[in-house]
Amino acid sequence: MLEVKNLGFSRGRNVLFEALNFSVVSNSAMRVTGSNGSGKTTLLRLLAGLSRPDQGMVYWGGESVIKNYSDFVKSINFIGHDDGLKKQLTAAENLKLMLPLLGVSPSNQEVDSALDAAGLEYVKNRPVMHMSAGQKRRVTLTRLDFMSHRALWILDEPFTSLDVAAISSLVEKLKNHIESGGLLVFTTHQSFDVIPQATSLVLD
Amino acid sequence: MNFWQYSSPQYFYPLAKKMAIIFFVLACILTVWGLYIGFFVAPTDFQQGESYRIIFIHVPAAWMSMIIYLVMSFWAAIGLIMNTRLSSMLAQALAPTGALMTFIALWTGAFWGRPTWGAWWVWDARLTSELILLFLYIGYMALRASIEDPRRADRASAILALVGVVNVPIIYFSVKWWNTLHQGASVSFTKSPSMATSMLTGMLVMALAFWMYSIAVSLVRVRRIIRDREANAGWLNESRGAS
Amino acid sequence: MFSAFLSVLRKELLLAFRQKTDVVTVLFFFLIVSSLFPLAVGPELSTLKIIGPGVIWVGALLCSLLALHRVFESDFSDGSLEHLVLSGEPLSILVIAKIAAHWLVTGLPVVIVAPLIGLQFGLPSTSLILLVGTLLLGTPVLSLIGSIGAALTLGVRGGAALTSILILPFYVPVLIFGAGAVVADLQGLSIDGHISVLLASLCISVALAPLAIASAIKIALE
Amino acid sequence: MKPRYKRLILVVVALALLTLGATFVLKAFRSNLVFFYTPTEVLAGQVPDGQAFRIGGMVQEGSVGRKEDGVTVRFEVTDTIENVPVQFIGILPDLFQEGKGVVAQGRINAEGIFLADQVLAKHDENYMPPEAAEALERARKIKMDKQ
Repeated sequence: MLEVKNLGFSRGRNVLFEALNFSVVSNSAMRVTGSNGSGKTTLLRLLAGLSRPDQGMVYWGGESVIKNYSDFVKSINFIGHDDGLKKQLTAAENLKLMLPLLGVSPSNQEVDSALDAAGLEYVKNRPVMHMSAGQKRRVTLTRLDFMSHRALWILDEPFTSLDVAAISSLVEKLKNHIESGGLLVFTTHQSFDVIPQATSLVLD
Repeated sequence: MNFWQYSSPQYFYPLAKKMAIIFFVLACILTVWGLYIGFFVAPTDFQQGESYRIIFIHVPAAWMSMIIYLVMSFWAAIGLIMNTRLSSMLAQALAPTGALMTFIALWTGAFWGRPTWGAWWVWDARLTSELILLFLYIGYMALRASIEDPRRADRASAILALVGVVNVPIIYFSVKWWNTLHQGASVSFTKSPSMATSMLTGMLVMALAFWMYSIAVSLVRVRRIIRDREANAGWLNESRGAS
Repeated sequence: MFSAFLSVLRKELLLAFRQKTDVVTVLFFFLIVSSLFPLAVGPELSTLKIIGPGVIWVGALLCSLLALHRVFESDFSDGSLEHLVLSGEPLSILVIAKIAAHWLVTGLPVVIVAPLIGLQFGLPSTSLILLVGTLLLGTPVLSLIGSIGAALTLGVRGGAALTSILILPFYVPVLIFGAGAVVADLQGLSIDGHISVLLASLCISVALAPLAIASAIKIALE
Repeated sequence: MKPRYKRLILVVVALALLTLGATFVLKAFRSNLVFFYTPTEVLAGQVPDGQAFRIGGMVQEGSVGRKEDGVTVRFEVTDTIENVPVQFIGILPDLFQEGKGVVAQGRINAEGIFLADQVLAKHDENYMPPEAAEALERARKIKMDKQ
């Protein structure tokens, strides 16, 4: 269970949020919405332990995420705003060099077939700089296939730049994850409820 | 009275004003007294004549340049580890005074070196490492100034300050470790001072005056920093009328 | 831990291989800067011989500075730096991998070319060997210390110039003892002291710089 | 491998490196990284040949003299064991005195005379009024006479 207790964070003189309390349990999802600059990305980075809160703390399984960070990161999938793709390398190279760092070492075939499944078979051996924003997003999202066993998925704007087909396949993936006992926290600008079972947190 | 409440900027702010006034008054009295001893009471030196009198400025400034760096790094480290705002602000407030002291030490040293050694500047270990100290202060202030987010500025500059601490023992012990042109220490913990009493008194009084000045001016500066950084906290407007 | 170290190293080297121009630029900068001195000072070999080691060391130092801002800056802007933290491995180890790669592609080429420039300055062959030796000990220290500055100024406006201000004071001892060793040897003096200082700074910076860099990166990511 | 062990290994490696670094620092202090050389070192040939270097020591009592041209000064630098003759053209610093510290920069010629480009006075960390200095000097003389 992911628990947030009395969380507060400010950037300079700007207080983003104060005394925030919520929890996310297994088999459930939470959607974080709010206007630009309301602190959605900051909240997700706090949940992933990338930033330290000014007040309060984030707890995973009852323990502070900062304290046991190296254990905690082994149970999350964090996909942030920046995709971490190197523009000089191809999609396949990017994945093959990025995934070992995150704790999985797939074979070349596994990487290739995951990229094929994401509809990237014709572009997967091109340098990423020649890809469209949507294609890059797809490359990033294939990480979920390799690390689907991780319990907590924290996704920042996962649907951005994706076309209808890609959105529906991602929604399918997310629903499967929730149904198989996972937890999901994501932000979105999309007005429609892509994941109907998700509870909603509105930042202002 | 709870002593720890003064670690919060809100309670420290009015206290700093009272303390600054006291330390300024002390600094003025001690400076007048120290300069009087230095220029009228202390005798002429047997080998350097009158030019040694620059010691009453040079040595206190050089001491302060190193002490302030250590104190600054101490507060910066506390701010980094304990995440206390006031200690980072103190570190920030100390840096300009430290840089000033380093500059004074170098400048008066040059004026002392010309008549005694016969050169404004030599590249020996003491002088070079003191010059590096000036660069460290400048780097610290430059890093602070260019990071917008004060919290990040606090912590990034703290790391820089801590990395620079290695230089302080190098400066202090350089005259012991190497054959330098700069003379050894006249005052140390391990042996009795190699100075005439009135000269020593003058120098120690001036050192005390420099301490008081540095504390006072840092307190004034820390008040300005608190005003800048806590501008949106309600207490500041309430207390403005009072203090 | 070791596999994560290797994957970072491999990624950095592959990236450098794709962007050969970056490496070549640094190398040409070194060649040109060092060749400017004979033109400015005059071609007299006895003068050149004295200033040679110092000039080559300053050249290597400027090259290190020139290449520094690339160590973390692109990783910071594209989000790869987050992955280092999210790996859950000790950040200081991964930082060492990045710096090792950075030194292999920018520091090592400079060390290899240095004897050629030494010939231009009329340095004898024993000095050339010693020059390579001191550079081998000293340039990793420059990369390690420099990376602290690069990490502290991540995402800060005017980062490259600021890095120079922060870092150059810390380069001074390496420069003094690195160039000093070659000069002392030319004068027939013992160089034990110089080499000891270089070795000491290498050991201490390998032990402590990654810690400072790791905390600087965490601060920058918040 | 558990994170705790990883951290332990890293700490051990870092401490080992620091110890190694410290031993190198100590080793460096034992070798001669100096601002100037003493006359003994100069005569033993431990100085740069044909290059400029600095020599430091005391000005030998009674050794200072001027040549006929009036600007060339000759004196001897001593470390109480060996003496090196020094020749200098120019203005000496005020504190230049017989029996006091001096550092000269220059090179040594074929006759073994040190040709100085610059002469710096090295004073010590003792400060006292002239009367006290005279008293000390008298005391020293008396002590020496007794011996």
